[in-house]
Amino acid sequence: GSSGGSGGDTDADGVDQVKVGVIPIVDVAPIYLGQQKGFFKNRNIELTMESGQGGAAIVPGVVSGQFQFGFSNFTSLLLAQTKNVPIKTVANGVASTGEQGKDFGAVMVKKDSPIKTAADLAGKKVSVNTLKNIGDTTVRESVRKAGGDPKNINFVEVPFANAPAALEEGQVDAVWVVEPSLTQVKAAGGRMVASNYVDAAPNLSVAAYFTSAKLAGEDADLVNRFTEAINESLTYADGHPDEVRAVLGSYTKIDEKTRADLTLPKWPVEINKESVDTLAKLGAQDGIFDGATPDVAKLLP
Amino acid sequence: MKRVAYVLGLPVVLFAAWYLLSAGSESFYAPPLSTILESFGKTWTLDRLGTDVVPSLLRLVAGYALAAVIGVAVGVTIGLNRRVRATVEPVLEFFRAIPPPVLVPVIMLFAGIGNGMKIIVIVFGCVWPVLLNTVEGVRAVDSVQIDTAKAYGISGPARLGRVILPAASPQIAAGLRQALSIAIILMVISEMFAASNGLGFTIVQFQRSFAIPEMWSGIILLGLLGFGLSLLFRLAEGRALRWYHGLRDAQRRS
Amino acid sequence: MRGLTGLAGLLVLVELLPRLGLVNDAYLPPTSRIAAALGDELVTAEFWQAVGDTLMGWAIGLVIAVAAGVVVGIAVGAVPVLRAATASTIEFLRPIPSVALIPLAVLLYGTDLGSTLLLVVYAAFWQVLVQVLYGVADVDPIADETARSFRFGTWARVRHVLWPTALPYVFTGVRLAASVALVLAVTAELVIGAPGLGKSIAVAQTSGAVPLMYALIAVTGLLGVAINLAARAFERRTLAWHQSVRGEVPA
Amino acid sequence: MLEVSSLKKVYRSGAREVEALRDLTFTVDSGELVCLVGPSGCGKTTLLRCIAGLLEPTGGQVRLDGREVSGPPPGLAMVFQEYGRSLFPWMSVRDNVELPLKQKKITRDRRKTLVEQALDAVGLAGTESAYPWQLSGGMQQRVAIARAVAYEPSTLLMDEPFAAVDAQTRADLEDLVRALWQRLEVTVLFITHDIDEAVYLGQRVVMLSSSPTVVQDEITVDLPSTRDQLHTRADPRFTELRTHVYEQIQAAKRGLQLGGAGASS
Amino acid sequence: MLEVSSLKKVYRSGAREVEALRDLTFTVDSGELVCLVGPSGCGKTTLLRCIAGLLEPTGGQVRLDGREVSGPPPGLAMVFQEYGRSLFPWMSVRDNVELPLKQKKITRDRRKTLVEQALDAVGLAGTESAYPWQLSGGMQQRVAIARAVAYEPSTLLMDEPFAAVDAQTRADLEDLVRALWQRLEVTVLFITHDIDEAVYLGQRVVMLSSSPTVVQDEITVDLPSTRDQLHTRADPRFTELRTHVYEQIQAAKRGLQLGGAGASS
Ligand SMILES: Nc1ncnc2c1ncn2[C@@H]1O[C@H](COP(=O)(O)OP(=O)(O)OP(=O)(O)O)[C@@H](O)[C@H]1O
Ligand SMILES: Nc1ncnc2c1ncn2[C@@H]1O[C@H](COP(=O)(O)OP(=O)(O)OP(=O)(O)O)[C@@H](O)[C@H]1O
Ligand SMILES: [Mg+2]
Ligand SMILES: [Mg+2]
Repeated sequence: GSSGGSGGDTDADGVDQVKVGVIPIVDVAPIYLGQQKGFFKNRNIELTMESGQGGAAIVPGVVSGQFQFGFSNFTSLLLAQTKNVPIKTVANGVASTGEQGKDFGAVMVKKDSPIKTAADLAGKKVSVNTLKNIGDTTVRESVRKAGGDPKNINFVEVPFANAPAALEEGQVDAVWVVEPSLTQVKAAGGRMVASNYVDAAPNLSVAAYFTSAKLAGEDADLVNRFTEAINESLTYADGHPDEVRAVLGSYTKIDEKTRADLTLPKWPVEINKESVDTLAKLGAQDGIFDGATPDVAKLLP
Repeated sequence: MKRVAYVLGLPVVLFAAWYLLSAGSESFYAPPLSTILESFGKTWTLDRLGTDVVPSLLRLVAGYALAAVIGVAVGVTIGLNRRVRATVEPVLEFFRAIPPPVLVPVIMLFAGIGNGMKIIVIVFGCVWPVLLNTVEGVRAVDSVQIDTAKAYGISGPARLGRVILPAASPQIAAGLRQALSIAIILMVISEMFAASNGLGFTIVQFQRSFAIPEMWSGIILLGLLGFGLSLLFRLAEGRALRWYHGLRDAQRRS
Repeated sequence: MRGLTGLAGLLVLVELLPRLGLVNDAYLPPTSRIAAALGDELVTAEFWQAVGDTLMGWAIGLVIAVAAGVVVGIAVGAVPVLRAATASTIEFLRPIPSVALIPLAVLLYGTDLGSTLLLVVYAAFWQVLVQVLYGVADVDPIADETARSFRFGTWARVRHVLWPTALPYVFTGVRLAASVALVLAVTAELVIGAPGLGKSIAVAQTSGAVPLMYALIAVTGLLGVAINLAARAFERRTLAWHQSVRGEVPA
Repeated sequence: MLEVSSLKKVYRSGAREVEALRDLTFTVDSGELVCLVGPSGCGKTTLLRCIAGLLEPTGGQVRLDGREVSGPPPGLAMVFQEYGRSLFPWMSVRDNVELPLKQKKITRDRRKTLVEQALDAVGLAGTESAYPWQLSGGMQQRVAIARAVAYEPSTLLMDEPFAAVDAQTRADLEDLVRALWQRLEVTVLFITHDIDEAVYLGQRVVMLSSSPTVVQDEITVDLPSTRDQLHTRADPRFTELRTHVYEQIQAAKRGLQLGGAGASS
Repeated sequence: MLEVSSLKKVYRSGAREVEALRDLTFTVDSGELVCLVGPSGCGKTTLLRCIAGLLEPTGGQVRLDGREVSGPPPGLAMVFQEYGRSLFPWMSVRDNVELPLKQKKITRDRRKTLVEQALDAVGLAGTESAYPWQLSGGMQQRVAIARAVAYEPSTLLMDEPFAAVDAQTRADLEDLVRALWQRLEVTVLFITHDIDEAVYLGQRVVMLSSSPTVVQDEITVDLPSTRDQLHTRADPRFTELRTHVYEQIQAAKRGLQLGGAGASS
């Protein structure tokens, strides 16, 4: 059982009520799948998913104990670490497929765009969902790897959902999108110029589940059970792509055709520590951490 | 002297209370005021004011001015004509109820992602108080005043400019006052989308990058900005509505 | 009746814009497709649950905001000292966007109703307050003197003189606050993920379900229209004496 | 010429229905000065509003120079009973008087003269820059009169225009109206409660009955056309006429129709 | 007893400065009925506002029953010159009259009687449920009078209360005020522009000079205390008194101080 207010409510049967702050996108399919499969219930965890629009809503929720766990990308987590936000990762969240041209996120341009390779992005207007985050650092790395100069790329913020329209209307020269927007851009005839996650690091760990330092310290048992359940879910999801595509229909409104077409990410159990180091290095290089250096060891379990 | 005391009194008390209550706060999201104030000085340097606050202010002024003009113009049209009001009001109410954040994508479709879009978002949000108050103000113009204008053949632009607008001006002022702070709010919201500079963008950026004291300092700056603008507004209103305040105060005070 | 013409015009416009190729129908689908998506949605319990959640947050928030706005507004407006002392604070707090308070809201209430309420009340309160302040200032000095000469107590003056004078302003304030509350309820759901229409919109948006997204937005708008209709009907009854309504009772 | 024929006005609002005018017929020749008296609430203001084209009659019609009145006719000036509310509080006294002149496209210099003369005539020289609400009730009423006078109308409608001024000022204003009327040959319709005033001012006095309102009686005032406060009022014929009007009004209040007195037209 | 001593009132607003009252001193005994006349704009309304405690004097003071007036004293009723604006447009006629009675904590039954009697006395029976703005000017003014009458005040201040009603109604209302005064022994201060009315009504008439305002003259009206419209007005003494007042007012307008006439107190 858990103790204290941060540990969620424990009812008479010793079942923990656990709230997880997630973003309702493809990345978190395993936790929904795991919930369906009873991986959490087996471990006396009653899950409730709380969906937020991003770190701004989820991290405060976890820190304050409103949620017991949360989901966030690593750059955000590293950023939080540099500011000493009291959080700790508990399990891997999602990872890049590691295959050029076949990842769940990519930089796209219009079919007839003069941009041919990532190097051509230099000096262009590129949309990312959030500035100073995992999108722009990894895209910069793609440009660097392709031999271009990432310094004067003009990044603008456009939510993934609006990126296809922005590209179509010529408001930006290129967009960085993830699934399902990626499939949408492809369907509209978009051309891929970079698989930025793949360029950044081999088998990049993109996001993770985390909890507050307080809960990690006070209720190691609950955290353990949650981690085990998540890991089981991740493994299961990785092995059953069809079930993943099916479960997407339950918490998103992605239409069936897109669900069938979209590229699924990888869900390994292990966090690829080297790739996180790389992200930390890239972020520091791009000035995302305001001059600070994140302590990766402190963040990872 | 007394006026200064009135202006500063309550804020000083509240800030002092905040200072004392938050001192030694452990909460990550509610840091001590001392920390916030410290970061205020560090964050809002002249340089930053130039690159972030000035562009925001320009968009704010443009959006506010546009909203004021549109609000009054449309408001007068609707207020004076019952048929137009009956036809147009539901459509306006429809748009009024749609949150700007979900409307932004649609606006982006038509206006791109530049300053134009942000100004439209500001206009879209803060035109409503002006519009509604103008409509109500125009509807409530004293019938004897209208009759006087009619009887003396005061028609067209003169009736509008010399009779109807002045008569409705106290309520229009209420709308403009409301719109001012909403404009600031929408300035922030508009900069949450497709922005790369601006006060709102910076605050949101601080929030996302867990620079919490800096974020609070930004909120304080927003408050100061609102206070400053409202002072300007009060001055302008005081001049434009001198007759009205005189009329209301004359018997009350003297 | 006439209002329906206006709305119909809007529907036709949205049908035509994509059909004529003026906008890409992938991003702004024609009315018919939006309507179809809405039709599918109307039969699900989830949808009605979301509408109910949103309306719940909206209604409770609005009631609190209006009550607080009116009480504070009249107190501050009627007592000059209070007004002078609070003016600067009010002006300072008013422009702080509710969205900037999201972390605070989540910190305090998570994704509960409380979060939505905090944001809704904070935003809607100022709308009512400012209107009430202007309304109270609009009292006819002769009417006020009449009340004073008959030695009306404070309460009687508020009840019988200040309140009726401020009422038209309050109505405008409530109408403004009603939609701001709706906007904030939806925005809060959108960003924080509290259950409701806003969350549904967010899910539709991130899933690229464009017609559905517009359908849900339209539902929000229609809620606004309905709320305004109710407000107008109420106003016609309570303000029958007022200059603005007098002329509309057919002579 | 102003013709009022079978004029009827019913106010309807919700359940309440008030028949303000039942059936009014009378004419005022061009350049004539007619006074209108009648019990309070009998519909005088309503009548004046209908004549000015500000109110649509329920039945019958008003014709001015042969044309049916549907909106305020040009060259019309009106002094409202609610003088306070008919002044624009956001304008100085001068602007209030000047605004209609601007609409009439009168040159700036001429406007200045007219405004000054009019304000002077009503005894308000020196208050030009004050706002109306800084003035006493009687002064406000005089601003409204000055506005009408400065306008140099061809038709002048006045609704109890001297109700709020003292006896002496009233006498002066009466003479002002007569002088204006004689100088410009204005058609004047003048509502008053002061019977002496009605007889002193008018060429004719039209008496209205109490509600339901019809024309109770009409007399021609056969006093010499040059009148002055001292002598005219001392004239025995004056006393005769005023007594007749007084009796008619009392009768009207009692709802009777008195037999035609000698002065009846 | 009402004492006004060295009362001075200067209106200041921006650059404009108006000395409405320069130095006023007079007293009104308890239960006395005093009429106040003076040229338009001389400060009568200002004086009444100061007495009611609605306006703070610039100098001097007002005492009622020995206590200095700083706010509206209890048992005071006032009929405002701007009768239209002093009625609450959001209430029916009945509610307008009844509201002050509620404030006085009078029982419901008694209120009902008082309201009905008062409206009946001013000739407005049958309009109880109308809104004030549905009434004619004179009717509105009578509602304001009814409100004061129903209140059964101990001090009654009336500012040109009969300006908008016809001659017959005016006579009736004059008698109503005298009856009320005699029945309740109210202290009445009555402003009017009608000199006959002042003499007919008052026990005393106080005449104000034109601005800068002082008390120009004061007469005691030595007519029998039971008065009626026919006989009192025919009394030669009445004519004598009214002529005296008229002369004083003319003198006031000219800014002169006439020598005391025989009637001077
Ligand atoms: N807006 C209105 N709605 C309903 N009834 C009205 C309205 N205006 C006037 N009346 C009614 O019409 C009748 C005539 O009113 P009107 O103002 O014309 O009288 P009047 O002769 O001018 O009286 P007074 O001498 O008192 O000014 C009154 O009974 C009044 O109640
Ligand atoms: N609010 C004000 N601001 C400035 N001056 C004022 C104000 N109210 C009144 N006055 C001035 O004070 C003087 C006296 O006004 P007051 O209303 O007392 O006169 P009054 O004797 O009642 O006149 P009337 O018989 O015309 O009603 C006038 O010259 C007027 O212009
Ligand atoms: Mg009238
Ligand atoms: Mg006065």
